[in-house]
Amino acid sequence: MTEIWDGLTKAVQLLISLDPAVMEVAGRSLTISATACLLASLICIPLGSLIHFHHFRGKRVLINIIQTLFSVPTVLVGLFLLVLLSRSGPLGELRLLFTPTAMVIGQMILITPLLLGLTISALSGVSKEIADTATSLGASGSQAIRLVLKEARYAVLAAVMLGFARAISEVGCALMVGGNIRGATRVITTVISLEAGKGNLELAIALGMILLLLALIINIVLNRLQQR
Amino acid sequence: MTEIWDGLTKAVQLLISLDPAVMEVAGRSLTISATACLLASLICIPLGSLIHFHHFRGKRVLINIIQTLFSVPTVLVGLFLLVLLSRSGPLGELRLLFTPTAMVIGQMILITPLLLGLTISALSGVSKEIADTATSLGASGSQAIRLVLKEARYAVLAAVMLGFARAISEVGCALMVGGNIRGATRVITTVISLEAGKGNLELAIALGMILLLLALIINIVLNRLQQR
Amino acid sequence: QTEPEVLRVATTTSLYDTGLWDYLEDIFEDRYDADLQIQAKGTGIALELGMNGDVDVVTVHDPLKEAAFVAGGYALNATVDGNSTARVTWAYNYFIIVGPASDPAGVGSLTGSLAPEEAFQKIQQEGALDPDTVRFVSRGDESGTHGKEKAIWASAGYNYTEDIVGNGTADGWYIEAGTGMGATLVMADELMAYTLTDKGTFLAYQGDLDLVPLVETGDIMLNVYTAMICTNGVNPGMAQNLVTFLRAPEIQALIAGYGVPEYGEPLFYPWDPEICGLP
Amino acid sequence: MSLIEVVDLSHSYGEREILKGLNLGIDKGEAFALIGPTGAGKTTLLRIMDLLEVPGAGEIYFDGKHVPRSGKQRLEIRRRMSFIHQKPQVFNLSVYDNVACGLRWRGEKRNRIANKVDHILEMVGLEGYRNRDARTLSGGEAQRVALARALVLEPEVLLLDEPTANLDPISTAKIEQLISNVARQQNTTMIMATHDMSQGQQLSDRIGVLLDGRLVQTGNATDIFRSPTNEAVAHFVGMENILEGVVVENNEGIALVNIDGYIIQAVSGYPVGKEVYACIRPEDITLLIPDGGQQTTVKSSARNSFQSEVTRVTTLGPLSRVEIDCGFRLIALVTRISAEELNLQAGKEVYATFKATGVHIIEKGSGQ
Amino acid sequence: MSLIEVVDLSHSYGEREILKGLNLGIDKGEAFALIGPTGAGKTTLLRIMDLLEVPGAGEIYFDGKHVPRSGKQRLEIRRRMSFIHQKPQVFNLSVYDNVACGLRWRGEKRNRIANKVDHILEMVGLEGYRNRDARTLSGGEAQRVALARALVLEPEVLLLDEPTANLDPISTAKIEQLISNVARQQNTTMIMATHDMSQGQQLSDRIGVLLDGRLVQTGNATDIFRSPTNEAVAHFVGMENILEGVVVENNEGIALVNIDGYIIQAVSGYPVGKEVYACIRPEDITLLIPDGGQQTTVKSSARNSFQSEVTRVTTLGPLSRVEIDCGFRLIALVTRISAEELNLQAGKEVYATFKATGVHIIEKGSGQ
Ligand SMILES: Nc1ncnc2c1ncn2[C@@H]1O[C@H](COP(=O)(O)OP(=O)(O)OP(=O)(O)O)[C@@H](O)[C@H]1O
Ligand SMILES: Nc1ncnc2c1ncn2[C@@H]1O[C@H](COP(=O)(O)OP(=O)(O)OP(=O)(O)O)[C@@H](O)[C@H]1O
Ligand SMILES: [Mg+2]
Ligand SMILES: [Mg+2]
Repeated sequence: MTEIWDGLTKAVQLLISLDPAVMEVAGRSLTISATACLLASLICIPLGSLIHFHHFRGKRVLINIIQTLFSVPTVLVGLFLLVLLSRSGPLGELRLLFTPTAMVIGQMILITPLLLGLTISALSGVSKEIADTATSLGASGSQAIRLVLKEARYAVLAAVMLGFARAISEVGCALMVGGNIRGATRVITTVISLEAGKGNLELAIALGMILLLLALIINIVLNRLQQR
Repeated sequence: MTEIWDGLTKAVQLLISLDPAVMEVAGRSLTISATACLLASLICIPLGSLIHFHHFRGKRVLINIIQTLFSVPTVLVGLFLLVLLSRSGPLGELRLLFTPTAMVIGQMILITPLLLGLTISALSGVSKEIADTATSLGASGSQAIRLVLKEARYAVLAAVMLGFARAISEVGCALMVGGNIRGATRVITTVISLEAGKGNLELAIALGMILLLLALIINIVLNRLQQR
Repeated sequence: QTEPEVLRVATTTSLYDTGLWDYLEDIFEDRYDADLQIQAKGTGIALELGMNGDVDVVTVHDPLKEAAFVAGGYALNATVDGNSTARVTWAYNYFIIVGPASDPAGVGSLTGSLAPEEAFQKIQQEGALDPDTVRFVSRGDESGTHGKEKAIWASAGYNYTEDIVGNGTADGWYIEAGTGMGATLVMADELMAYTLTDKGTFLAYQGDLDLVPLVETGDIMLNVYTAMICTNGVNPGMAQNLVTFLRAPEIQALIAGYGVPEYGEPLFYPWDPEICGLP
Repeated sequence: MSLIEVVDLSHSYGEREILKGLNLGIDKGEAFALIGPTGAGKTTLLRIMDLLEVPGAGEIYFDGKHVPRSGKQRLEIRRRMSFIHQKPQVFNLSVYDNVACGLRWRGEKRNRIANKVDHILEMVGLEGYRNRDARTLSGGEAQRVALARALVLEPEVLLLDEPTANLDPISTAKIEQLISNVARQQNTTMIMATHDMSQGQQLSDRIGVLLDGRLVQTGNATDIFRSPTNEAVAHFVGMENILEGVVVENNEGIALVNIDGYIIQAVSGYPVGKEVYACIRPEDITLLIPDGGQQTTVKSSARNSFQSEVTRVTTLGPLSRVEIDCGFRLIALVTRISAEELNLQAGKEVYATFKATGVHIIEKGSGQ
Repeated sequence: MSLIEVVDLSHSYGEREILKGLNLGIDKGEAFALIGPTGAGKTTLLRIMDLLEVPGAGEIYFDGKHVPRSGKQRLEIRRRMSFIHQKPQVFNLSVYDNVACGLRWRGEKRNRIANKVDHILEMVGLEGYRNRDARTLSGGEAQRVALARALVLEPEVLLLDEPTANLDPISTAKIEQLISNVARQQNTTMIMATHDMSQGQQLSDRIGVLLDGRLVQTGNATDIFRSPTNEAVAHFVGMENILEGVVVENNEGIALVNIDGYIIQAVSGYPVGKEVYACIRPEDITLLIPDGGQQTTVKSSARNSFQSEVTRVTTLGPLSRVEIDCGFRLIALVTRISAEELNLQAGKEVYATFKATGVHIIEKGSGQ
């Protein structure tokens, strides 16, 4: 138990002293995950809406696949990207491996099924009559979708928060395609697992707390945005 | 790229040959995660509903905390439990460390915020008038809640699927409190990271595919259940 | 029929990843009617588990950390070959320096007992000059291998923290990865960089990598695996059995032959008092 | 003792005061209609009576017992009522399950539920709809499901909020019949909010007029429609003729009221000099064609008779609405057939006659 | 050329055929009312006309052009219409934003939007509600928001589905006035589904009766209400007296119909022997008190006169519904005041008289 209290104390210390290594890593975590979440949201919320509002053969199957991909292990995404971005791989030319960009891409891939699936489920909570009313009032397809998204804003926001959460808390992919390189691709979760492996449990716990603090800040910001 | 195709081929081989080691690990993954998801759902769906339907001071703050905990890294939960269940820890007497039970507990803790948060967001999609109508027809608090859950069944199901997905795909906590002990606490994700660490990329990818197959089966089962 | 006794072991990842433990586990379980539960961990956490008594035996390869563990009173004395000791050495091999076949720092030609130190000096010098061509990837994870790397830097005359981590990172030739051996090898391969690796992991990865072994000699490259019985463990009796087992001649023979069919050379050498020290 | 009694009830949403100090008692077996313009607070009052909402202030007594502001007892009391909401919400279930819900929640046995549900579905004319997804029903069908769902519970108190707003006249008549049969058979107490004045009149024993959160008048249909207590009520209940005037004479209860120089006779006790409104229902005005001065004396009971000119005629189903000018403006309702027979059209000369008892006098400035 | 024309329109939901081969053309500027019992398919037809739904079969022409089954053009056409749905759905936004939506979607300028929205809110009587959360409005308020939201677009075609179902009579009158003013000023084409027969009659130039998915009759109010083409329409439009009989004589268009041994005279060309229904609107029956046999001759234009006995009197607002027995059963509607004057009550002897032109004859078995 002492480790947990020590971890808390340590977290406070690190925060108060603005430990530069910690700040750097936290900043990188935030930047990478927020970028991944933002980009993925920009793609997935419209795409999920399109899927929800269109009827096509295989829609059920598609949704089932999306929901299945909720389970994709982060390491698998990491492996996949590693193979793809490796020097000998098809996208090796881009020299993206072990860069923050690769991590952003990895996290985007990782949270895409989540954002798609939850967008669809959020929209399914809005009665069809709302979309019909909008259409009757002359909304184009995308305008009607935007309105319905607004109606479902609470659930969509929860989806985005979850996407961000999944991105910032994952470690398998970040480790695999980022490599936890000090000063370059080290993020909070990779440090946590490094420190846990080293047996520095308090430090690992302290970093976990700092990560939660970051998440809290993002949530508060998103909530504020939604209320406007 | 060859690794990916090799991985797929390997997955098919392993499945066809019913490789006993793979089957054992897959079965354990399924059992542990399904148990964790089931237990957590039994707790979180009612609890989430209670939170949604009751007005109390600090409700917003509570929901914000729940959403923040979406971001809890799996390793942090693992560390926390490790400290708690360690022989020298407060619950050491239970001798749960490095057992499947510990893994179930870990995954339950891990997916609790998710299930709570998504239950609340699913319910928020059902109009207040539905609950009012049920109450008017003589539903008790819990009966009205059950009806509203039924109305939101699609989104609640998505939440449960996501909970299961998060449980079966996580590795940090499983590794930390299970230890990836062959024949005892080895699950698919821990093997994947083991094999990836050993450089057996195809095998890791193959196992990832098998995990997705499991997830697909569970999703189909859940969808069937929901449609009844 | 009684339940087999459980014996828990935490071992360093590189040792486990070779498959040696899986191989030995079945034999041990049969022989002692035990349930051997082995987990691969980072050196640090493995020792931490040992301290807490969550495992009965730890096997690692980091002399400094082992000494601290023993000094802390966390290791019980074990009896091997009639001697009593806290650190039971039971196998060894050598670290190797690997790098791209082009060998831009020219370390492949080095031989002799100081070859590793000289190689590191060359890498440092060339890297500082041309960090785009000459790079070194470090485990950076406080593992046994990382410990060895630090020892080599020190022996080569550097202040690790300042000259290597500090300046090397700033210059860009020293890449501190903070990850497992396998991932470090992959990274070195991708970045066409040098790295220090244990032989077992390198052999396992060799097929997928363009890296070649460049420096295989040098006294400092010795890598000795140790087993320690944990004071706070629950099953010291069975732990003693494991230690006895590891040093048993027929098992030592198995260790010596392990990996030969697959890689054409052994991954580990059996315990040798001359090299590993007594007992 | 009333079955339901609300005392000094007030309720606000945010800053807005919606109900303002209501007092109302409803007897067992009584049918009470709540009428009032949109936004008056009818729905809010019904919600509070159904114990869905806790009022901002005031108390409720049910069956003589005080209703607590929270706790289990509210559920028990609520289970003795059922409330058909204004916007009928069907659950995303089959029609059968929608109707069975309430019984299931009360723990009724399976086959009793099946019997009751089938019976009520037949009564509301939805027997073929048992397994339909309730979400795909038309407006009127959904409204009938909502009705069935409430009636199947055989409640002691039935609260109805615009129960037939989405129904055609024939379905409306059927449903009204059904409601009043059920109510009579089971001695159900009924409280309904309605916009349909004739529905209020037909289905209820007593009517309450809710204006802007205040219960300004309660009474039977005659009281409400013929003797509104103030101008606002008069206006709301369709007194289209509301004339400002002053009492100039009063002979033993027959007041002469001066309207812009014309004198109207009315039954009223107000003294001379009182400023009043004289209210006349349009259907109480009879129109006659001047027939050599003779016709006007035929109807001796009509004290008031004015020579006038028709300015406009509009047909409203079986009725014609005739606007006339007899110095002041009056509106009369006659059957379409008599309008045709009298050949009423703009410019036509007619006599407008109405009885002194057909004029209702309201004191000016009352009810503010 | 009609502005909107539907040709051979059919539509099914699953197995159920909802609309069955409809043909209908609506002219520019016309006001068309769709009446029909609940579940007839009114809403479905309006949805198809608004291009919300693609019909199972049949074609739609808008302004002379064929409407494709998919594609961008549908949006363009839809933007020339607006549709007020039966269950008004307000968006989870402020009242202002609700009303502004459609204009924003059309890319109108900010301050033009503000002007228009403020203006229309005033017109529907919601000027104080600008910033209210639309979800908390009362039923009638929400309905007015829905109306404002549609009217503010100044559409060429206004589709209305029960636009005043949730409104009290005074608001209803106001809204009807508003709708017809707007329609007149902007020459709007109007198609409305309504349960309120008098609304249909008042607001529309032409009425269509939809029964069970078929458009059984279209025509002006007089056609529909006085000359229904078959028994079902007659029943639906409130012909409460539908008497089975046989034509026994026909003198130059005046048919004598034998009803259970009683003879009714009616204007009809049907030949002797034809089995028919004689339909009489209750308000077309006049009741007279027998006054020594003299009165019956007073109204010479009424060919039919039957001595009868009152069996029941019910008051419906300004009217009294009188059931009488004159050998066969008849229902008459008279004003409440004349019922009072004639002292109508059960057992009273009266003469029921109606003109030959007041009897509408329908061939038996028609319209099946
Ligand atoms: N939750 C709420 N928040 C704010 N105002 C509300 C809320 N609910 C109702 N109101 C307001 O209270 C007033 C009364 O509403 P209520 O629904 O009781 O009216 P009503 O008499 O039933 O009207 P209608 O005939 O239109 O249904 C309305 O002006 C409405 O806007
Ligand atoms: N999505 C649907 N699936 C199945 N049946 C439907 C669906 N929508 C409507 N119906 C059925 O089609 C019929 C016609 O519905 P519609 O809503 O057009 O009736 P309506 O004439 O508008 O009735 P009301 O006056 O009650 O509003 C109804 O019996 C209804 O149950
Ligand atoms: Mg209301
Ligand atoms: Mg409809």
